[in-house]
Amino acid sequence: MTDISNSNALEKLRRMLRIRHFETVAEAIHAKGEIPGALHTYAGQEASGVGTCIVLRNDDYMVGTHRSHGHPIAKGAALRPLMAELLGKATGICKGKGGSMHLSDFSVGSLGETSIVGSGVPVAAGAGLGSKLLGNDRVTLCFFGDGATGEGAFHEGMNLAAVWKLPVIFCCENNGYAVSTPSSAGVPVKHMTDRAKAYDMPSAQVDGQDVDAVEAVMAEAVARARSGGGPTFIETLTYRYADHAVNMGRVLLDRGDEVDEWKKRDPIDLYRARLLDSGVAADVLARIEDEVSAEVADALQFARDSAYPTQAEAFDDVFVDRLPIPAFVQI
Amino acid sequence: MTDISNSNALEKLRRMLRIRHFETVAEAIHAKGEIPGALHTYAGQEASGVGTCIVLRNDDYMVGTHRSHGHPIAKGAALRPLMAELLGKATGICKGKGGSMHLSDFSVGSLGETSIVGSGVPVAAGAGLGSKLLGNDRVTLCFFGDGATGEGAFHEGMNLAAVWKLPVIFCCENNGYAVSTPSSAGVPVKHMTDRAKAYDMPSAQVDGQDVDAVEAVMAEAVARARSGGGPTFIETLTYRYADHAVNMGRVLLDRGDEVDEWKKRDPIDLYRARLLDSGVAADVLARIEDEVSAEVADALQFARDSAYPTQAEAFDDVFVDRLPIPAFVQI
Amino acid sequence: MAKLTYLEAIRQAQFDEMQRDPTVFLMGEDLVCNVFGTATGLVEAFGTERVRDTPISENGFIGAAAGAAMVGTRPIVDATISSFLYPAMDQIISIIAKSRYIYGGQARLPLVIRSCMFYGNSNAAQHSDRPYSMFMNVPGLKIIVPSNAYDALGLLRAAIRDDNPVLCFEDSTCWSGKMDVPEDPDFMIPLGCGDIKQEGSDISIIAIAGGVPLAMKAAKKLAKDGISAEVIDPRSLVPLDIALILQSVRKTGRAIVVDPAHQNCSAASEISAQIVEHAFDALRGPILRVATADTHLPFSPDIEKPLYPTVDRIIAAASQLVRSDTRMKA
Amino acid sequence: MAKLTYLEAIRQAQFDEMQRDPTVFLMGEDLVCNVFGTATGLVEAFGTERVRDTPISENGFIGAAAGAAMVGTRPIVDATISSFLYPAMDQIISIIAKSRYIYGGQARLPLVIRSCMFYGNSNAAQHSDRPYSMFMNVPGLKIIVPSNAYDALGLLRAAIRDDNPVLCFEDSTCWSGKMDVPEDPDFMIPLGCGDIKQEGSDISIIAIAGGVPLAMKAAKKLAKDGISAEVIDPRSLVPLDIALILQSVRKTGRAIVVDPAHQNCSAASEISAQIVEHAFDALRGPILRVATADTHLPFSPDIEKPLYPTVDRIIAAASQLVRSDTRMKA
Ligand SMILES: Cc1ncc(C[n+]2csc(CCOP(=O)(O)OP(=O)(O)O)c2C)c(N)n1
Ligand SMILES: Cc1ncc(C[n+]2csc(CCOP(=O)(O)OP(=O)(O)O)c2C)c(N)n1
Ligand SMILES: [Mg+2]
Ligand SMILES: [Mg+2]
Repeated sequence: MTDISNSNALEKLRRMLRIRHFETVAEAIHAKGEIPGALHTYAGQEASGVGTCIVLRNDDYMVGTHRSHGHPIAKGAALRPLMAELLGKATGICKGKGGSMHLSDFSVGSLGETSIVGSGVPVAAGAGLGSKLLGNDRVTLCFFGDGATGEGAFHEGMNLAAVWKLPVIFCCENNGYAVSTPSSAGVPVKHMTDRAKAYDMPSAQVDGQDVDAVEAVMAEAVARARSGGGPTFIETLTYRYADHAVNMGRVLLDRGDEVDEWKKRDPIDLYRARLLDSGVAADVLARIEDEVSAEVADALQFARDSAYPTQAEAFDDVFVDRLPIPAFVQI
Repeated sequence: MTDISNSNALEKLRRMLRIRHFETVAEAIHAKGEIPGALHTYAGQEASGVGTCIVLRNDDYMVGTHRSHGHPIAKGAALRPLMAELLGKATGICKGKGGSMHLSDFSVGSLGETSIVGSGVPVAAGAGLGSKLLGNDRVTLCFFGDGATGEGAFHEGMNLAAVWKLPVIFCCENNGYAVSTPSSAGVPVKHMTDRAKAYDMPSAQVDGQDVDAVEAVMAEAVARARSGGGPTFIETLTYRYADHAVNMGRVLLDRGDEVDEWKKRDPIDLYRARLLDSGVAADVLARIEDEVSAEVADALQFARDSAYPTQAEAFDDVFVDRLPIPAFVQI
Repeated sequence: MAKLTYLEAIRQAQFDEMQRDPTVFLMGEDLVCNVFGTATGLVEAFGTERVRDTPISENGFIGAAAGAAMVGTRPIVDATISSFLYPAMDQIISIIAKSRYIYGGQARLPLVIRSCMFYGNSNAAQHSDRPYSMFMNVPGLKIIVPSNAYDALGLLRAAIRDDNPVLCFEDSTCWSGKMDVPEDPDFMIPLGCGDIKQEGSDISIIAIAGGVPLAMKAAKKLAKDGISAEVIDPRSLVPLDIALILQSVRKTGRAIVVDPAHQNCSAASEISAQIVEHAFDALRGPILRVATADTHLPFSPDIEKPLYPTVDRIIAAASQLVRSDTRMKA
Repeated sequence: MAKLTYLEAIRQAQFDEMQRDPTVFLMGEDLVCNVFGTATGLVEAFGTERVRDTPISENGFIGAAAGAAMVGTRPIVDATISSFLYPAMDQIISIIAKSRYIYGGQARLPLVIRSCMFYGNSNAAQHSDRPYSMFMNVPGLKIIVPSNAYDALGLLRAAIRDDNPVLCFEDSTCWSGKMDVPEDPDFMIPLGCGDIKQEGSDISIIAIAGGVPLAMKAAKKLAKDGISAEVIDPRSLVPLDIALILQSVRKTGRAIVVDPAHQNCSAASEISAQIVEHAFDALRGPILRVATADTHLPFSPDIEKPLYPTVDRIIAAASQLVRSDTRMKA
């Protein structure tokens, strides 16, 4: 199944590893107080982000959620500005003003996480509309969770994309829970793909732990979108290992041995095994892992070495021009 | 098909006629300036309102839309307070404060029209939730148009009702248009019933010009709801004869001979013919029509004879207790 | 000079800008059928891709405007009636107002959201909203409130060319007023520049949107009583030309703010608070607000109309201020 | 007397009222897992029908609260973070605030919408909102803003028993404060009754929610400088106890309003406007607002914190007012 002559093959592993290492480090330093605010990690879901984004061009667009450390990385973003952002530094991708819930990288088409559940869906439809009106063939990928499908914004964005046949791929990352609420308690359909029926939108459900399988359904969806065939809804069946978030209320949940069960199908382990099976040498994989480790360490060092934003920066980027700064603010 | 031994048989005709006459008079006096504001008429859609409401008990609930002159009448509301409301009189069902877009009659379970498209859907879900929590067996009927299914509020209300198995019947009155927008331009599915698939909700599409057919699907839905089986989605295929509204912008639309075609299947004509076929005597029908005529004339007289609300009334019903009245307001 | 109504001026600004810049497009419900008359000839000129009817889903298409703007277009959203902005509040506040900031300046959102305030005409409480003060509380949104055709043309054109999100609140009580407007297709009124609609020396009347014509009428009548009123139209509420307002109040020593919106936490309250904060020493009496009573708007016409600002209320407030002036002129 | 934190007080009010009245129920996202600790033991006591986890659909379940209230229940909605009210604005404004009115008093909507203002803690612009002033502009909504555990208990209990819709804004900066509260299960603080948190004679500091503890600290420090500050907590913003505020300002002649929300069109602006309108003659200087700078809240902690009201800013404002008092005491 995995075609290692495909230049993407090792890149998929690399990106999944980047996400995993990036977050492992982030969690560790968050626990030490180096990262302020909350942290919603993506660990366990890497194949969903990478399998979809790997199909995209650099100039295609992607819209994330509150759980989007992985998405810009999957889309090809450099790690330094992302890590610096988590630490609230001026060199962060959002100049330290967004933090964990707003990772993004417009230079690779990552139009940002939005931490209001469901709110990225209309934005993604709009990016698709923009491409259509500008007459280019870029497509937009929109991530959201199972829980997000309860939101009106989800419905309206899906509906617009369907009515206008916009080049948008909607990727519902079904990790089984919205905070503490099992999908079955918040969503009346068994398969998220049934949501797409309300829009007559083609849909596919896929094993979200299998990066190749995700890539295959995504490739079909992208081909459809790019050729004017309109939107597709993809459900990736996946799982988050960690609690919903740290430092955002008390969101512990007893999930029994579910986590351990899912870890047996860890997307990175699965894919690594497959690569080995396909004849990739173990030391090639080891080298990639070392490189990624070094990359993440470098990003952390960069972030740590960077300065915090100045107070005046708090008044930039509200509008295109800086706001007048009130007298009481010391700059 | 029509069982005239069924005591509802003539009542259905009576209610449809009440709506038709009520609106004919309303339109005429609106044109003369006796009714302020806008008027969205229901003529052509009577079988949808009556076929559904006729199945309900007086203590069941119903939520309407901007196009709801017909709904409270179908639910059994008295005409005098409704007509007085259209004229903005203190004896109006809303004391003259709601007008055409807020007809209601809580005494017969008509919880009111809301003129923000889609906004009645969550309210209806809530009425259903209330009944469930209070442990009674009342059901709630929620009307909305084809266009309303684009709104997030529609989606969220449907989703709640499905997840919680609430005793609510959602009736989508598909009259083919939202203002000037054909259903096909605003809704990506051919059948509104496809919307229900996103909620795993039982659904039925029915000829909305045939009051008996509507009654039949509604009876099934009500039985399901009352026995704890949860919500149902009904699509009534129907048509409005008049323009979207009068006195609410310029909403003319060239519909070719569509109107004439639909008038051939006028719900009242169809049903009258069926009653005659079933052996009801023509003079019985004529008597009903006379009675309804007189009722509407009486309602108009009542409305005309009624006083306008006093200025102080503008400060009542914001809260349960009257607001303090500002000095500048002469009372 | 051309003579245009307020609605025609809006249409003109949209037409000109769509012609000038192919990335400008217009979307909203039932645009093509041109419900209120601001889209006359637009479909014919630009087609239904760029003059785009939307499904009824304000949060969806207003959010879509954000996305479309981020990727390089310049959307104008016609949200028809201001009351329909509520379903879209999340996209307006969480996305449109905040995206540029939370992404550290990576995003640019050049878009305009137009809506009309449809009050005073028995449309009842759900269709009569004038909610601009809510949006003033949110950083990141510019807000214009044209009170006549000339301003509507100049402000809306500037808004469409602005690289920031702009909300345009169009006052339906001003719709039919016709006046001369410049034919220069680059005629613009910069956002943040208020206008002295009439000079005067005894009292400053700061009036917003539909409050301006009322203030002008009141000023005429006050003149007959020997009271010289200066009428200031801020024209944009964000940014607010507070300098112009303070200058006037420092001259007259008295201020009234006329605002067709509900009074509680209104733009009038904000302007009053800024005046007292920055020009207290110049004040010769209280600052009075002539705004809408804080009740809902009822359907029945006779009890609806007295709830809004009226010429008489402005005159009464002005007379009260001038008569009860207890302090000596500095 | 029991010693409770602010969060425990909220839990207590909910618990007591659910026990007292079987028509009271609670719904919201992830209630059962008790994210912020206001639902401890509630599921165990009342079950998951009355303590109801909702799908993520704020407009849906807040609208459902309206419907449920209309048919005879008394819902409490836990909307978690105030920022999540924006998706529900339409149901809050068009339905909850207006239904009683548009139906001429036929509807009764006894419901409470609770949400916390989750600011000051690097949660970035989309999670740090304090939007009460928006709702003040809408008639038909009562609004409470408890600043400590005692008030939270008394106000929330009164809100749950109120036959009108009440919005409860809970300030996360006050969460951990513990204090004595009455054990009387009928202990209530009537909505519309402000509280003099500290008496003083030189200056009135009107402070809202999380602004109150800051004002108290400032008052202590000011006392050392010989400035006697009176601290007033309105406790409910609708209805607003303007009589209490005016009484204080008439006594002190000076006023500062401390408001953790954005300044533009804030509750502080409204209170300032009411003071200048009704107590101008008593004023010995400008009314100053100590509110949040009108920019978004950034993630990076060091640049976020100085944007909010601080004790130092209150002291600076008070000192400025007292020192630069140019008029003689009456
Ligand atoms: C509008 C809104 N409501 C509630 C929240 C709080 N919240 C944050 S994440 C989340 C659950 C989202 O679940 P899902 O969409 O399945 O994404 P996941 O966290 O599982 O990736 C909730 C309720 C929010 N951020 N925005
Ligand atoms: C939220 C909102 N958006 C727009 C409108 C304006 N509007 C009133 S009726 C209507 C069309 C509704 O179409 P549909 O739901 O099919 O009902 P119909 O009028 O056909 O009965 C529109 C767009 C509104 N009242 N509320
Ligand atoms: Mg999930
Ligand atoms: Mg329709």
